[in-house]
Amino acid sequence: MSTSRKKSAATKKTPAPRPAAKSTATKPSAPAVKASIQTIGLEEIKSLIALVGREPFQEFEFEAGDMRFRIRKDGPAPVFQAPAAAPIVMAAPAPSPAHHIPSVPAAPQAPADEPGIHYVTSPIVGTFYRSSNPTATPFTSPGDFVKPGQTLCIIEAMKLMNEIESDVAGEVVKVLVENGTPVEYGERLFAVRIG
Amino acid sequence: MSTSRKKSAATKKTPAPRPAAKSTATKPSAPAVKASIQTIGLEEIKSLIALVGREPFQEFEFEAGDMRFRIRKDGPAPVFQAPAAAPIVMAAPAPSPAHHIPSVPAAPQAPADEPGIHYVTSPIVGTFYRSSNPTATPFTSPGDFVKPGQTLCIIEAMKLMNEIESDVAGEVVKVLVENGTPVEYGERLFAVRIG
Amino acid sequence: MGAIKRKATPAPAAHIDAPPFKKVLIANRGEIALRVILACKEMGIQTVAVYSEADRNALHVRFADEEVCIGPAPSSKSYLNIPQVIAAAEVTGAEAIHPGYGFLSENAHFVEVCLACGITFIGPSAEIIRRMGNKAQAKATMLEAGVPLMPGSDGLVETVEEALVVAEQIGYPVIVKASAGGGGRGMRICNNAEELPDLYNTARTEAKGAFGDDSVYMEKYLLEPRHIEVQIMGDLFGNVVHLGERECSIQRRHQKLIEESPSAVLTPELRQRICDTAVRAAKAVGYYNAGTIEFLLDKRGDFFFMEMNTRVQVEHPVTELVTGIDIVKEQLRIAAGQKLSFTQAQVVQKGHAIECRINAEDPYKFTPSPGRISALHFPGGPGIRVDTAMHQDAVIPPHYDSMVAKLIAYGADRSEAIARMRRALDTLVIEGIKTTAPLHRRIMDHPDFISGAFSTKWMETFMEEMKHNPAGDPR
Amino acid sequence: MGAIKRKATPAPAAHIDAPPFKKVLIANRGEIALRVILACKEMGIQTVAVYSEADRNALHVRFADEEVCIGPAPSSKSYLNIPQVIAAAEVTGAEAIHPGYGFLSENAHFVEVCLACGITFIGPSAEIIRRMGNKAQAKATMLEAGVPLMPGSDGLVETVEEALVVAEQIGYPVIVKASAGGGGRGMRICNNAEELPDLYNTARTEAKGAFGDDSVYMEKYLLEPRHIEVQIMGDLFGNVVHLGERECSIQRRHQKLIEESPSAVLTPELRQRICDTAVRAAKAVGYYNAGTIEFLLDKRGDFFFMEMNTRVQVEHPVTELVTGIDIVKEQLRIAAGQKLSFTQAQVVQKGHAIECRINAEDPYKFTPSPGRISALHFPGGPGIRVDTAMHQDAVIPPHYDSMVAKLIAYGADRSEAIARMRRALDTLVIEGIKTTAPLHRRIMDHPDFISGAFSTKWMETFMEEMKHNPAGDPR
Repeated sequence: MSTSRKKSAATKKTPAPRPAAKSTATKPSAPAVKASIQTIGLEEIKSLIALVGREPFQEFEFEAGDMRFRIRKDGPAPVFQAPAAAPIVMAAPAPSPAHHIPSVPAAPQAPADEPGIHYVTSPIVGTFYRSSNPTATPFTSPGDFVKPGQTLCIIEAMKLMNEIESDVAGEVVKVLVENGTPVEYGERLFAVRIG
Repeated sequence: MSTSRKKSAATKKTPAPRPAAKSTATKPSAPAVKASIQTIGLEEIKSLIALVGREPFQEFEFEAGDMRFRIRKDGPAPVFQAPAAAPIVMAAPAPSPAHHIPSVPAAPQAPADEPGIHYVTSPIVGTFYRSSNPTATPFTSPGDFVKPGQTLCIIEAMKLMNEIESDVAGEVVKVLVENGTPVEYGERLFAVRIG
Repeated sequence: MGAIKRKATPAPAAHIDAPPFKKVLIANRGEIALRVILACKEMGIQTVAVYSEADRNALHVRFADEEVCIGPAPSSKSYLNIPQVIAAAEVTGAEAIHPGYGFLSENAHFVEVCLACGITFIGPSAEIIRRMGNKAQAKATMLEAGVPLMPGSDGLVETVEEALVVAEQIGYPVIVKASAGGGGRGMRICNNAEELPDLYNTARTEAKGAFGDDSVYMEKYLLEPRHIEVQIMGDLFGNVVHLGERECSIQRRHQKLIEESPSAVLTPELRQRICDTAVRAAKAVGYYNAGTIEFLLDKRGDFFFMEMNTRVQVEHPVTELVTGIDIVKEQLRIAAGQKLSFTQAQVVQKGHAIECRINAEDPYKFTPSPGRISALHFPGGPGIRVDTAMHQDAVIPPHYDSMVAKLIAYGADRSEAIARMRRALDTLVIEGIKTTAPLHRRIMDHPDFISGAFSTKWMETFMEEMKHNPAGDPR
Repeated sequence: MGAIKRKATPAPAAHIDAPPFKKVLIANRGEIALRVILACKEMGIQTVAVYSEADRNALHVRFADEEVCIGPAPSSKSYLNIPQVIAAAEVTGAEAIHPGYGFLSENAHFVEVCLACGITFIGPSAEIIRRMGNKAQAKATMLEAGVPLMPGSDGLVETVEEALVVAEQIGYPVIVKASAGGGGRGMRICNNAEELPDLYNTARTEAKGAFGDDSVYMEKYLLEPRHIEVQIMGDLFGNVVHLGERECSIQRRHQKLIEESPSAVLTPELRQRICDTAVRAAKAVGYYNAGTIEFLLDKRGDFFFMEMNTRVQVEHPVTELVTGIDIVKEQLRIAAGQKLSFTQAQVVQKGHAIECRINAEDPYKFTPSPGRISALHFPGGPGIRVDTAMHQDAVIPPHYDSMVAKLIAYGADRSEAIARMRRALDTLVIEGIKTTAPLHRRIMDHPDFISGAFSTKWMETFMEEMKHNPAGDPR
């Protein structure tokens, strides 16, 4: 699963910034239930635990206000062959000019790109989060300078948190997706002025 | 019936050659059966006569080698309101450049026209004959000079012989249709070098 | 301009029944010309297309075996030009002419010319066409055959007194009509005897002013009638069968927009009664060929003869879908002197079919929208039939009618047919011109259409609704 | 690149039954993705299309309510990429996934992932897919259910002596096959006991050379078998019915080219027997969803189980046309836990349907012909169904299979269906790429096809004929 996502390393031919895939043991929290549940009692937690027990989840994290809990099951491994214990960290795909990958048609609706601006696009489908949990500060914001390999955001898919790293060095000039909204493959996430 | 065919007079606006419709009492013969029947006996003729008698023909002519015969019936007149006794003489449509009749799209397959060449086109659907009967000389041949109103050919339709007149003065440079073959509306019949 | 072309056609295969004709000329254009060509191709019949200069690139020309240009764009000089059509049949050796609908299809004179030239006209005799084309004669024939006519005055109504007597006989509401009239002028609807004298006089005055003739007649007035027609087929041996009814009440200014079969409101008994009446009407004139008897049906289940169409109808596909009978192929067989290939007992209505006429018109103002089709996609998949002669980059000439396609949806029941029509309209793409597709899409969602509660007057109220809710376009 | 779009969709109308799902994701592309979208639209279900970057302008994307790009052009990175498909369902809130055919449709692992993520897979359980996907296990199950299997050796055949005994038991001709084999190597057909020893040894030697493994097994060899398959449908309540058979013998290298229903050679008794056997086979595995049991039929009317496909089949439209049942809509209902909407007694085969698969290939060499479609016209009119996702100016990407359209002709009988298929092929216009349409047109005229005298070997001899008569292209 992770290899198929490391698009930039495999397809790039020019000596462009080449982010390395890295592994990390730190697990970003699952997106919190950000509803109005501000307080929760023991009975509620028990019922949540029972619910999670019945569901075929490997892991469950919950956070509300100050509270945070996490359930992890040691049942049969999940049927899909993904490293379930650790979040997957992946690089954003490198810019792929049309002459490099001719099989991918240029997106006809893409506006004319500003010179010097690189777009970090989503390598997967999922829900976009700017920070590791709702109370944390965003990984990056406009005006920040980022370097290759630096985590820019998290995309949640199939209950897994995937850290998306920058594939270039430069200044973040715009965050193109709202926090908590779905993104599709190839969707532009950040505009970065290279340099 | 004849009025609907006098296209040139009705639609032309410029003072171009305007042929007048004329009537003639001479009736050109029907097209001969030009097959390989070189000799034919009395029995064959009888059977042909019987056949023709059963068919709703007004007139029938036959020619093979030296032999030639013609049958004409005085049965009930045909139901359509055309002058059955006399052939209709009509003018070929005048050249109609696109700005005169914008509703008619230019024929896409027409080759680029040679300057100075005018094409006499068929105003009706029918069978094209170059002469008034199979033994007669053609009305016109390449090299002939023709003037407006001069008969160029006959087109047979609905058992009626329609004389087609030239709408320009000039030299016939080419006959574009084989004798005895069908022509459609607007089909080019003669190329005439104007002058 | 090109000469008359003869295209290579595959040799007819061994298993096909002997075709009823060797070669047929189609004296029409557009989707119906193509429809007839398809039927001929299925039967191994060679086809001759005729076309005007405006239709040089039309599909009926492309798909016919031979093609003859018969004149310039105006119909009067091409598709209605009898000598040219006949000459085209002569030079190509076509034995028969299929007239389609419109143009020469109900022209008795044309039928006589065909006969005189030894060409089979695919339709009824000139006499039948004349008889059914003349309103008075048709009514007299129907009366004799016991077909119910709209109750009315026996000719003109000369005085108020007479009007009151007639109204009493036929029952209110009644309509007073100028005999020279048209377009609603000199026309008055009266609901009772009290208002009749005034309205009668107003109608006469208005008729005088509008037409210079104040003679009027009277008829029963149906408040919300439905247009129900019956498809019949007869052969030269006196067999006449019906193929069930079509509901055509969704119409605007007598132009049908949507047709379906069966009707949502006929009980089996009423259906039987209307269809039997139609067969009786057709038998009364010795009818052969495909034909349609049109009735107006009132709310009480009474129905009245309107007219007979002596040709294939635009909306014939809905009947083909529910009966499985190919009406055009049957026309060809009948014209060749064959017996009807099925009996009344073999005609079974199964499922439900709806047709939407997609016209090149503004969907709300109905102004024509000729032009070039820049992008085109017709819906496919289960239960969808498309009858069209359109193609991408086709130019719709302004000379002819505005119908660009018939979209026909078939389903196991009316609900499935409506659902399929909706998704067919949702997946129909016609760019470059305006079409009535968005209008149809809205009608398919309207509670009245869904429940079947509509009459020939329904489109008027629907268009009023649209004026107040123009934004609801679902596309 | 665009964000995930949500398009406006008309509110579901009052009369529609409650849709089985609110929102379904279609994990496929091309005509089958569009086919499922059409079914969903008819049922009032919202649709989510997933697509690769190569399919950005595809019709299944255009006509879905929502669309999610899931990866680059190669299938392995998009349509076969399970996490991406699941994530697309999650972010759009789709309750169920329809897999179409191919791609993930028979992937038991994918079914398990769906289950784990709380998404309904529109198809049978992972266990059923595994069981029918494993050849040995499927055969054992069928044997137990009394479904006839191809007679053969019980495992490997170790010696000539054993080979002779087995051959005597199952009857000549027999085929000796390398158990590691494929592509015809290590394979020998033996007609009698005299030639068996030599051929047995040759097969082993060849197998050794080709695969490094000389183990062989034996099966009965059918000279000119027909491929007959039975469409079955089952629900979660244990109801299983058949929808009649399909004849799919016109195939090349196990790729079906033409399918029809009913088969021209089945007697009513044989049809009953094959269909009953298929129902028994499906019941034996507790099957639910649409499924197909494929048999080989020999000249004596004996038939043998080949395999079961646990998904909707490419050729499902021919069955839909003759039964009037919408297989895809029924799949959706079944997956939502509804009972089958019809009983066995309500399934009636009426008329005849033929499907031609139009591929973007050289019609004689079968080399792929991807590219841009510069002009396109699909046939319409009575009895023609077109299932396609093509449109004019569409570019056929080289990454996926080459089928551009399914042309399906329906008629009252086989002869009418053939005639309609001919004229449909004659009025099909696809320019810019090569297609197999001319090949189909020739087959429709071939006496063997017309008489129904063909087997799965027929295409080989037909292609030989073509080599000697390449000019006979009827187009």
